[in-house]
Amino acid sequence: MEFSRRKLLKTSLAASAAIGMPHLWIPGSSEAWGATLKKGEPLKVGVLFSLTGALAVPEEDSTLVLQYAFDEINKAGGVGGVPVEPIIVDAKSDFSVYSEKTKELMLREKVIALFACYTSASRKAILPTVMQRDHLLYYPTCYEGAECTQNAICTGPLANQHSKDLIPYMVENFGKKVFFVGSNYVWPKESNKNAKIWLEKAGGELLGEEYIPLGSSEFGPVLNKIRDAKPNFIFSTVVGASDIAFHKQFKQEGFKVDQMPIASLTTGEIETRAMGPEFGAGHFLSAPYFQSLDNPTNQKFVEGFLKSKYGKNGVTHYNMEETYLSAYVFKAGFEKAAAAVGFENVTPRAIRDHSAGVRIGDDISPEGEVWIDENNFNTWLKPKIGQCQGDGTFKVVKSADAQVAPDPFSIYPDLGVCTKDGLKAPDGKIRKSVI
Amino acid sequence: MAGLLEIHHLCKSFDTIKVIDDFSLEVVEGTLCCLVGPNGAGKTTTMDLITGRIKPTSGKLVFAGEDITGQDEHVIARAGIGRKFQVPAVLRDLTVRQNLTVAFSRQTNPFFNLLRFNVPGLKDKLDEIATLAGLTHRLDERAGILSHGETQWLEIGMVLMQSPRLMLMDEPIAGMTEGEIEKTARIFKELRKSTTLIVVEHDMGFVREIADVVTVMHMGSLLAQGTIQQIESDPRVRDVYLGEQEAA
Amino acid sequence: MGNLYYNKTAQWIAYAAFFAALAIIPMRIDDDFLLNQLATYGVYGLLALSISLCWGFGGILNLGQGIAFGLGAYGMAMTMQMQSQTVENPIPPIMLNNGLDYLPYLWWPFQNTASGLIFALGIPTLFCAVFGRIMFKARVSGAFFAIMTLAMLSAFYTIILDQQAYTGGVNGITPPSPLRLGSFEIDPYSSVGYWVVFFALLIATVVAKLITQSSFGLVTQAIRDDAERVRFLGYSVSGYETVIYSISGFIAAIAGCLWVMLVQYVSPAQLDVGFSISMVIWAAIGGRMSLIGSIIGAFVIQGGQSYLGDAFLSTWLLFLGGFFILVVRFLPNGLASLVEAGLGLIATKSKTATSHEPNGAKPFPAE
Amino acid sequence: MEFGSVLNALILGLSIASIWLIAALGLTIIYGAAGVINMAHGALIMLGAYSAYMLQHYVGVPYLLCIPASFVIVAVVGLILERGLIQYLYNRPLDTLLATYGVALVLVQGVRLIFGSDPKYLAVPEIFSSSFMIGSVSISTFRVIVLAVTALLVFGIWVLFYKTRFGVQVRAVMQNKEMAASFGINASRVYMLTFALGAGLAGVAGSLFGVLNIVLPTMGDSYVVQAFLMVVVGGGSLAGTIIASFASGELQSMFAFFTNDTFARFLIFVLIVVFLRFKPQGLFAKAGVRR
Repeated sequence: MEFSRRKLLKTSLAASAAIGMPHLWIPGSSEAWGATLKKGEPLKVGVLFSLTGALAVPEEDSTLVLQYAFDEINKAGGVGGVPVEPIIVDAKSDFSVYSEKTKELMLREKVIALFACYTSASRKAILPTVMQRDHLLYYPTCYEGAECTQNAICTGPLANQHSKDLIPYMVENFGKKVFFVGSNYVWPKESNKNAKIWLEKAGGELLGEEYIPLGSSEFGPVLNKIRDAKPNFIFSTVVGASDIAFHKQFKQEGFKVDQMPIASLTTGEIETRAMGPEFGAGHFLSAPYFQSLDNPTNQKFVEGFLKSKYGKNGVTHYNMEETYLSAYVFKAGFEKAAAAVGFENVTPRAIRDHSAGVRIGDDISPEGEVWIDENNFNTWLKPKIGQCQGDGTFKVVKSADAQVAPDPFSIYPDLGVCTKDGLKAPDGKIRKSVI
Repeated sequence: MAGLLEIHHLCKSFDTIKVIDDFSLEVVEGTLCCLVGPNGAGKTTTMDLITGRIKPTSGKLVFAGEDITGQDEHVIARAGIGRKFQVPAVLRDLTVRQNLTVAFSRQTNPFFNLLRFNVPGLKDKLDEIATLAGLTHRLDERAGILSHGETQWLEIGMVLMQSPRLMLMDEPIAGMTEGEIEKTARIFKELRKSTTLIVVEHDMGFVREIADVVTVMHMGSLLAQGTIQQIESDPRVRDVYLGEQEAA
Repeated sequence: MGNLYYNKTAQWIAYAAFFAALAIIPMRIDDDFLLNQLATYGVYGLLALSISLCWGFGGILNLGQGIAFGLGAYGMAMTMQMQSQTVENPIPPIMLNNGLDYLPYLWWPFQNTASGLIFALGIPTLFCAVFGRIMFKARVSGAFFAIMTLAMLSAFYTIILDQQAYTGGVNGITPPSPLRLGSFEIDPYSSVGYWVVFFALLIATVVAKLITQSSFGLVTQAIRDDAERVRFLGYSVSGYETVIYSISGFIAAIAGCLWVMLVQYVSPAQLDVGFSISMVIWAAIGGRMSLIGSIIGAFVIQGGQSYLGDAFLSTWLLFLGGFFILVVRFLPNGLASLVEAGLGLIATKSKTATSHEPNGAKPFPAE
Repeated sequence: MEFGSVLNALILGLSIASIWLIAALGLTIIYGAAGVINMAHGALIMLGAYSAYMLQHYVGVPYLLCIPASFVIVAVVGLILERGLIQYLYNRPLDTLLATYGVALVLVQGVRLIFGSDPKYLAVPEIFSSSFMIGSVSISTFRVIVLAVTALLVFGIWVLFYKTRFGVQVRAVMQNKEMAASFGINASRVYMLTFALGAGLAGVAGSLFGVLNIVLPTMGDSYVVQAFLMVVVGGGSLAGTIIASFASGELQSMFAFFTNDTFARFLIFVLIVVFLRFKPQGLFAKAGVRR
């Protein structure tokens, strides 16, 4: 039951004929994008994040850092010799607006690529449209994986990379017993499945696993359960406002950070600033990037960004850095595609296909060298562990020795392996567009 | 012959206060029964109990041989009891025509009415009642703007549209002019030939003119029952009634 | 001659003109995005229509219409998801990702497109019938009922979010390919999708309009006016309320199905309190007593959100909130009452000497 | 299962109940006295938190003084709201519901424009972010403070409504507006003050919630529906709301103890709907209005 353009065209025509309306335009797959590039005209890319509403907190930073990145790229000569023109749209924290604006950017603005989304839910909302138009989404955030599309490139850590070092580190330094707390949705649950694998390898013991409704701010019941279980540390995948409430109530309920620290995949510089550093200090975070990373590229990035007109929020954090990288991944992929098929013939899909193996060296990437996986188009990167200090910055206590491979189906080996053409099942069959 | 409406030992308490206390009454078909009594005697509460608006604490209500005790309002209305309220209750946002049309409730099933546009017999009945109520020229006005007397007439008209076997009229002539009262009396006498009425009224002149039977209530119980002459000569009624009126 | 606003023929002509205008658009405009966008507005129009029917005509303020919409949308998404599962690969990814290696009973009806659609429309309608029956029988009405619908909405939102293996949790369900009906495939980015929505809206509007003009419609308006009185006329008020609430829910369920057909996506956000209240805002601003006014309200507000929103960006919500307050305060019957007043003015000016009283208050029929 | 854990859960339930109750107090008063469904209540809670934040951040007022200051500031906002809008809508209950929702939109968006959408925090003395032990039970200091403030407010309201002249007037207006007016009670003034009082209580709730979790423009949203359910279950009376909050808080804590938080919430919603099926007028209903 493969999706067939030809059949689609026929049936749509038949349907419209039945209704008696003559006007119809259906794209074939080669012209799905529906535009051609002209040398000399700026490259339009869509930048779709929430600037208002509940998601604006992380996503406004993403928009700002992308603008900064494209300015930087344009100053250095642009992409493939032409400047990039980011078209910035506000998704208003509303999933149906994400969907609507994606269509607008793709169908009307004819952008060549889309940089969008922070939450998985919004990504899921726009992916059908992106896939249908054979378009290209840059998704610059950590996520759970278990997707194999031919239309997305992700620059954040996957669940299998994220906690690989964190769990053994915590077990080694604080003890074997751990309690998992997460927000009640897909990403925390998937992350915890991965974490359990690392926990088993490290010889740790899982005492309990609790999920809190998204947006909930009542952690009393969970903290009581933790108190009874007496773990050595807490592994947290609580997100957003709940995360802040969690850290505050952790301290208010009398938990001591040196006796039972929280090892988190989310609590970064913005969260710490929002809760007040006294609630964040001492806890741990695993991320590929911290503002305090000590290398020349990062110093240049932090100083350059904070001084620029986009640096008003006064912080750089892991999600911003991953977003920053995505602009350079786009540049590299586009230029490779243009070299291969000619500038005029570049399509979103061509960029994606030529992005396989693209490397961003440590002269550009603040977190150190990364590259795009040739099969699943996620990113090879080095997760690092930081401990929050009294001033809200993070001190790196451990950094992976080598880049960790992304594997979106690491915990579902039965489903297959993600290849560049689709998900290859153990029986050899390949399915496209698995989301 | 059994009465159309039989009330057996009806009691109703609110919290600990007995509002209706062992009240029994039988209304014979084709008669006009006037329910009188001083304020607070429980007349309107009795109406509420008959029409199902409030449920009795104990006792039994039988209408046309059917036990209607504790039934919902609409079930009792469908059984054939129509009611006019003390404070005229018409549908103020709808037109007079719509008020009368809604009251023509032969078919009450929502599904049956869903896509029904022509109601057989409605037009004739509506013309007849509108003429009777003197509202022919007001049919397309909003009921909310009618004068008090017109509103009374509209509500009486609505009860007539229902063609009930028993009509309960709570103070039908309040706020009417002399002429209107005469007209009302005339119509009630006409109605008595074909239907049964219970009328709650203070105006003894009006009662004298229309009543076949007069029932006097006091403190939630039956005090006396009989023809107007019997009642007017009953010393207990005089005590209660006149005493009350003097006190007020 | 009276106010044209109350003239039934004039009303039908206005409806015809509105739909003729909607029908011309795809013949004149070659813009996939605009068609898809207008189709989405059409779905919102359906929702506003359902609110208008229930609230404007039945007097039942429903702040939880997202339940019917969302359940319909989930049903459709499940149907579309199952269409893309094959014999070798019978289980949707969301279940596999949540450790379910079999298809739960909840999903069984959606394996077949026809039964899937029946369930997608039937379950929300049944929910409305049962919930409505319980509430209306207990004579919960007015603001209390509104709050209860909110509570119910929150309950559904919570449970859908929680039951991740069955519903996809917060990520929702993302069917990878468009809806197929037999051998037809409905491409949401073409005029086909637009026409499907167009006809759904047309049929729903005509049926709703007929209902408001029927005996049933008259009784519901009487109930809105004074439910207590109507009981004594022999009508089961709770019965009527349940029926109109269920019809309204059915229309919202259709809207939910069409929405998923257009966007290939559903998530608990469709059961968010804010979305359900915005449906009420469309109807309130357009004019809850006017079916077409409500539909236009949805078009105008959503259009404003899309096109003015970016220009004003952050002031848009401020503006919308302020505008909404003004409408509620000064125009309780919405923008439609401006049309009513305007036509009334014309009628007074060209007044032939009829027997109407000077300043005679207007009658208050269906619209 | 240990006895200590259950005891902990019970004590926590009391704390959750006090949070629910303080969120619902203002609503109860406004709904009980004026019959207004105030959908802007969540936004007023949010305003309370922002008032405290503003005073602390820009003026340097110590946290404990921010609480009464929030009461005053939000009460003034409530007063303006009542005079400018609500007073015209008293006989249209559904419209007040909608209009106040519009007010909520405006307030939330206005705050967002002024303060931005990034979260703020309220700094509190170190002692508030600690806990103490009684036997085997650990108790958070701040939760005790919330409980104490709630108890204080309930007592204050009780005194105000049952022991003062104003209270008599409010109750008279609640019973019968026309009759009260004929005794020379200025109903309009009573409504105005009641509304301001209710708004001020939301302000206090906000200044406390800002410490428990986070100060955000949307922070009040999640409290509105929950608080309303308390009012509805309680039948609009103070005692009703107290009992409803207590029961829900304990149930929430116990359900969460035995199952999980999400399911606990769902159960509470369903129980409330079932409860209202059998007692549609709530716990302590006023007698129905008779024609």
